[in-house]
This record gives sequence, C-alpha cells and structure tokens, in this order.
Amino acid sequence: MSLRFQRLFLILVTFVLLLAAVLLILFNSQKNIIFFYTPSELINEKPKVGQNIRIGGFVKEDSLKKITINSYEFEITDNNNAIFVYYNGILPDLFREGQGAVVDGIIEKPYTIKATNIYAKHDENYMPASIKEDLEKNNQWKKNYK
Amino acid sequence: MLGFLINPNKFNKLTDIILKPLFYLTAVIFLIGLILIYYSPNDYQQGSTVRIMYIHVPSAWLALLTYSIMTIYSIFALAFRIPFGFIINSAVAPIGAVFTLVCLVSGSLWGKPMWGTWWVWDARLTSVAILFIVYLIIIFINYSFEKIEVKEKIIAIFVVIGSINLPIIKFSVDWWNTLHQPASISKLSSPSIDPSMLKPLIAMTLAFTFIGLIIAILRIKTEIILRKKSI
Amino acid sequence: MLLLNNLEFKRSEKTIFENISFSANSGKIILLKGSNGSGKTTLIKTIINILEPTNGEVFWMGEKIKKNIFNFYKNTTFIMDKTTSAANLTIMENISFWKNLSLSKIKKDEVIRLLNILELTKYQNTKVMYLSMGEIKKLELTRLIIEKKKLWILDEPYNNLDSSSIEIISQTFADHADKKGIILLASHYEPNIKDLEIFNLN
Amino acid sequence: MQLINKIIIFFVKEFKISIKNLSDLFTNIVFFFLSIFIFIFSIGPDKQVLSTFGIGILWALLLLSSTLSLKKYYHDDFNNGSLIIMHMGGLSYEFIAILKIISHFIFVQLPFLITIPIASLFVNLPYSKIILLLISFFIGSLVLSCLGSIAASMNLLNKRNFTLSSLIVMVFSIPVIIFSVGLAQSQENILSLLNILFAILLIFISISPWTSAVCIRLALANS
Repeated sequence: MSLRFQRLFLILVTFVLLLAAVLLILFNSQKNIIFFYTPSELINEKPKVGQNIRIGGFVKEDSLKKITINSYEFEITDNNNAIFVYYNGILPDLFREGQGAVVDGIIEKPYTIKATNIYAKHDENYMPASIKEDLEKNNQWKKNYK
Repeated sequence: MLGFLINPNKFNKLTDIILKPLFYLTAVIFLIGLILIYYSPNDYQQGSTVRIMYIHVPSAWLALLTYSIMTIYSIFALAFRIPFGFIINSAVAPIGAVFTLVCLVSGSLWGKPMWGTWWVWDARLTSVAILFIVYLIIIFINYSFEKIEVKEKIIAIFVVIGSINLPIIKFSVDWWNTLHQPASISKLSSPSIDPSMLKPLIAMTLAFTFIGLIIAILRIKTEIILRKKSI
Repeated sequence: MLLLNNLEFKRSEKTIFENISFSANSGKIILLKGSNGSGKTTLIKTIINILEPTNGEVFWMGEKIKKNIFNFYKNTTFIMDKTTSAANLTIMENISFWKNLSLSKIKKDEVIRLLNILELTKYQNTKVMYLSMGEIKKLELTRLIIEKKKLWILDEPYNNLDSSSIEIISQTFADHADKKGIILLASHYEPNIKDLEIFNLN
Repeated sequence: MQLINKIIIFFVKEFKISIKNLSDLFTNIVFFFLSIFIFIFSIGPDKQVLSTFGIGILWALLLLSSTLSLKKYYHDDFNNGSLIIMHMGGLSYEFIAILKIISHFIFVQLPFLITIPIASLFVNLPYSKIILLLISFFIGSLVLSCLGSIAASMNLLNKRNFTLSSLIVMVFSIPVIIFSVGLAQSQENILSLLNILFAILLIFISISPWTSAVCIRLALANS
C-alpha cells in the first residue's frame, strides 16, 4: 500500500471519527456538565435523603427569614418549583431576595436542604444605582432586571 | 501592505515607526480609562466592587485574544511554513500567561465579596485555569528544548491542540449552568450594561490591548534578534 | 537508476550542501567522501527522504522518489551510523524481525552461513545489549544480505570493525556490484575496492 | 495482505520486548499499589471515607503510574532506529503511531485493568460500582495511551526535562478524569456520560496519530 493511500484512508477515518465525536458531544453534553441543579431538575431526579447536592435558582420573594443572628431560612425557586433551605453561617453580600443563588448542601428530607455553603450568583446586568432609583420612582423598574 | 504580519524585516521597520506614538497613545487612553473609572457610578447591586470588572474583563479578553492569535499563527506557520509564526508564539506566550493570571486573581478577589467564595470548580473557572496551565506548558517547552527548529514546531502543534479549550471557555457560561454570569457585552440585542459603565470598560480594554501590544512588539523584536544571533 | 539532481539543503539559512548532482547506475559503488561536518550524514538522510531537500530532487528509476516513497524503500537497504537492533532481543529475534518486515525470502541455512562467516553463530541467542560494538555493527551489516535489495545506502559502515571484517565487507560490496546492485557509502575511510567512484563533498 | 503481515510482525516484536521487560511493568503495578497504600495511610483507614474517595484515588493514581511508562513509549525505537526501519518497511509514521498506541494499550494499560478489582477492594468500593469503574478505566486508559503517544513523541528530542511529557498528558487528561469519575459515581444518565467519554476517546484517537507522526518526523530529521 502506498503512502498516499495510507494517508488518504487515515484522513477519511479521522474525519468520520471527529464527526461522530462532535455529534456525540452535542447530543449529550447539556445534561452532564452541571455545576448545580435547578429545583425542578432536583425534583425530577428524586435524589435520596442524605445525598450531597448543589442547587441554583432565585431566592423567593418574602421567603428569607432570619431565625437567630447567624441562621437563616429561605426558599430557592425557578418560578415553577421551590426548595426549602436552611443555613447556619454568614451570607455573601450579594445575597438577597429575588437574587440568584447557589446552595451547597445535604438533602434532609424531600424538598428540604440543609445548606453548608451559599454562593450568590449575579447576572450579566450592570447598572448604576442612581438609574435604578430613577426607574423605581417612575415605576419603570421591571422585574426582568433581577 | 500586510507584509509586516509575516515578514520580520517589515515588522521591524513598521514597529520602529509606530512604537513611540503607540506608547503615548496608550498612556493617554490608560489615563482616560482611570479617570472614567473614578467617575463611574456604583452598581445597583454590587456597589463599588464592580470596579474590579475594569481589570478583570480586559485581562480575560486579552488572555483569549493572545491565544487565538497564537493559534492562527501556528496553523499558518505549520501549513505554509511561515517562520514568523513561530517567533510570535514563543514571544507572546508569557504575555498571555500573565494576563490569564491577572484575570484569575482579579476574578478571585471579585468572587469573594460577591459570590462568597474565592474559587469554585464551575465550567468557566476551570477552563480558564486550564488555559493558564496550557500557557505555562508552552513556556516550559520553550525553555527546555535545545534545537530551535524542533521546539518551535512542537509549540505550534501544542498550541493548535490546546485551542480546543478556547470555545469551551467562551461558551461555557451559555452551554452549562455556571456560577459565573454570562457575557454582557457580546449581547447586541439587549444592552445589559449601562453606557456610563461601558465607557470606562471599553477604555480599559483598549488600554490593556495596547499595553499587551507594546510588550508583544518589544518581545518579538528581541526574539528576532536572538534567533539571528543563534544562527 | 539513482539520480540526484542539483540537491541543496539549508538548515536555518546555513547551507549544508548545494549543487549536488550525480547518478549511480547498476553495478556501481560510490563513496561519498568528506571530513567531519561536511554533510555526509545530512546528504544520506536527504536521499533517504528523512530530510526534505530545500532544492532539487532525487530520482529512482526515472521517477521522483517522493511520488511513491515506498516503491523506493522497497529497493533500498539503509544502514545507519548507529545501531538498528533492539537491545533487548537476541540476534536471531532481530534478524527474523528484519527478515519478515522486508518480506525477504532468505532461507534459514543461508542466515546460519552468514552468521558463521561473521563469527556471530555462538551469540545467536544472546541479547544484543551484551555484544561488543564491533559485533553489533556486524549484526547490523547482515541486513544487507537478509533484505536482498538492489540499492544499498550505508553511513559509516567501517566504524568499529576489525581488519578481517572490513575485508569481508569489501568483498560483499564487490559481489553486490557484480550482481548489478548499487552501493552508496559515506565514510571518511577509503576502502580498498576496485572500480570505486569517489565523490568528494568538501 | 502485506500490510496485515507487517502489523502481525510488529506486534510479535512488541510482545517479545514487553515479555523481556516484564519487570518494568511489575514495577509500575507495584508503584500503583504502593501509592494506593500510601494514600490510605495518609487519609486514615476509615472505610466510609475510603469508599467515597476511592474512585478518585484510583483514577488519579492510574494516571500517575501510566505517566511513568512514557519514557519507554517511543524512546527505545527512536534511539535504535527501529522507527526508520519500520517506516522503510512500508508503514507510514501515522500508522506506526496507531500501532504503537494499540500495543501500549495492550501491553502496558491492560495489565493495570486486571489489577483494578483487587485495588478496589483496598479502597472499599461497593461491588456494584466495580463494573462501571472498569468500563470507565477501559475507555480512559485508551485515551491515556493516545495522550501518551502525543506527549512522548513531542518529548523525543528533549534531553533535559522529561517531566514535561507528564504535564502534557495530565493537562489533556483533565476532561477524561472529570467524566470517568462522574461515570463511576453517577446513578442516572450513565449512557450519556459514557457517550461523552467515548466522544473524547474518538477525538484523541483521531488526532494523536497525526500529531505523533509530525513529531516523530521532526525528531528523526533533527537527531
């Protein structure tokens, strides 16, 4: 077999393999590289009690309660389902109601998580504080700026 | 016209002319950027911590830009035997590494007050950390081979393979759930960053790019001289 | 048969050799002669297509060798200045590897006779790493006979050999030339072979 | 037909060499087990802890011990000229690289695979996970063979710094490790993780012969 034939054959095989690989990744990657689950995904997965889990979503409005000086209760929601979380420790600066957050924790009972770590997630919107006040004065402040 | 992109002599000639004006231009833009940052408003959520963005975003952009340039030059250098591409690779890699490090460190400083952690292993942070290691390996290869002809080609091959990482970095925030927020600027449809904050960001990005360019020009000139000597 | 046309090789702007043209027909023995660093090994590597010439072409049977390199290799035995044998295998294992790889039809008793001539028979089942340099070189040279090819290209075949072995080798070369073979040697030593064509590289 | 003959000859030779270098292989395996022991001693022999960390430990140590054998990958064949002889025997460098990858997988990585069930006893893995672990090791070690080929061929002419090839292998193996450990630990979507791992394998199988061939050619031209 000549060199040219070996090369051509190999190039063909390479392309087929690469194509297959790209297709496989495209069809499968979304599910797997997960930093956190959303509450709905968590409910679908039906995890066992006592399992370590990380969920992300928004802190539900009017759900944050301060119990003692350093312990909190709140709900994480994705507008469909909500998970109840309680936490002992210091909350990050950005953590507030309506704001995105990621919770590291253990499932205590279904729909309830005991958090060990809380990260605040901020979105890609940047806006001067003064403009927000103006907007709120004129009732233009919409909820799509979370 | 574009000969300076592949020809060392033309590159030297052109850069001899533009280096000084470029230097003054950079200084002016950098100063303007600093002033704009000083007068830029606080974010409605993050307060004045948002000012870390004016370092973090430009350095991240430059880390990616440097690697993309290296990838393009490596492909051209390997395919069309343009030796200038190899010169660029070994000259520019440390610059990229430094910008990646600045990006990682400033991001970490930003993450602690905002997210509540210095570091998490989400897709964006991990892939940028891998980019940093890739830069380091390129530098190691640069210093551990004796024959220039061998090492430059091996660097180019390595750069091309490592470029798989680039789209992963760029799109990691869109493809997967990450703690890191998605991109703000490249969304053309809905501007998600206010003009009063966009202006200093653009000024700083320009300034960082020019600083990188100046260092790159100086390093490339040195590399050209070194190679002429070693022959 | 083998034709070098205006061959030139530059390594990072430095010219190693240029304007090398010669042809080698059947039955010829050509010695590439030159002092250390004159580019003998580089020239040989260029002919064998390990290095690409910056200019010029090598032809085999009137065809550019690059066009069908394996066709050229099918007719070539290349002996390097370093060893080719796997240090961990015995002499016989190495020989059978070479024999099978080159699809040679040499018979077993012929191989034994060859080893007898070169005084290697008693080491048949010894690992190569226990042999002396001269014996390894002799083992290397058995490839010339085993592979049964037309063109022999050798880089410094006389290194580490004693005078009696040199005589055997020179005799082998003469025999091969009589059988219409072509031999290309690079060496700074000038062997005692008649009809030797010398090509000076300096 | 000739090509198949040559492939068989190649593997016969590799087999003979690896039989004679069996002690190297055993050294690697002993390294693997000894480092498992050291890991166990350093985090304490608590069975609960071990079974949570076990898969990660096994994977990390497999990676480290497979980088030990990198020096042998192309070095001997390159130094004694076998690469040129094989090329002149009618195999392109790309093909030699493929054969080398397969032989490295068979003669170096597979013996590790056989020892995995024993190793998993030490780290107290549940039986149900061993099958998954073996599958992930099977794919992962093939990827490691491909990566080893890239790294070892890149490092052929580097006489000063041999750790560099280990670094190259380790950087590229990060995705493999992430998905393999994920596969061995997950309960759901095993199939899609397996698919991703397989895709990574395909990518590295398709690029490593080309890269290795370029590097080998470069090394031969400059030696």
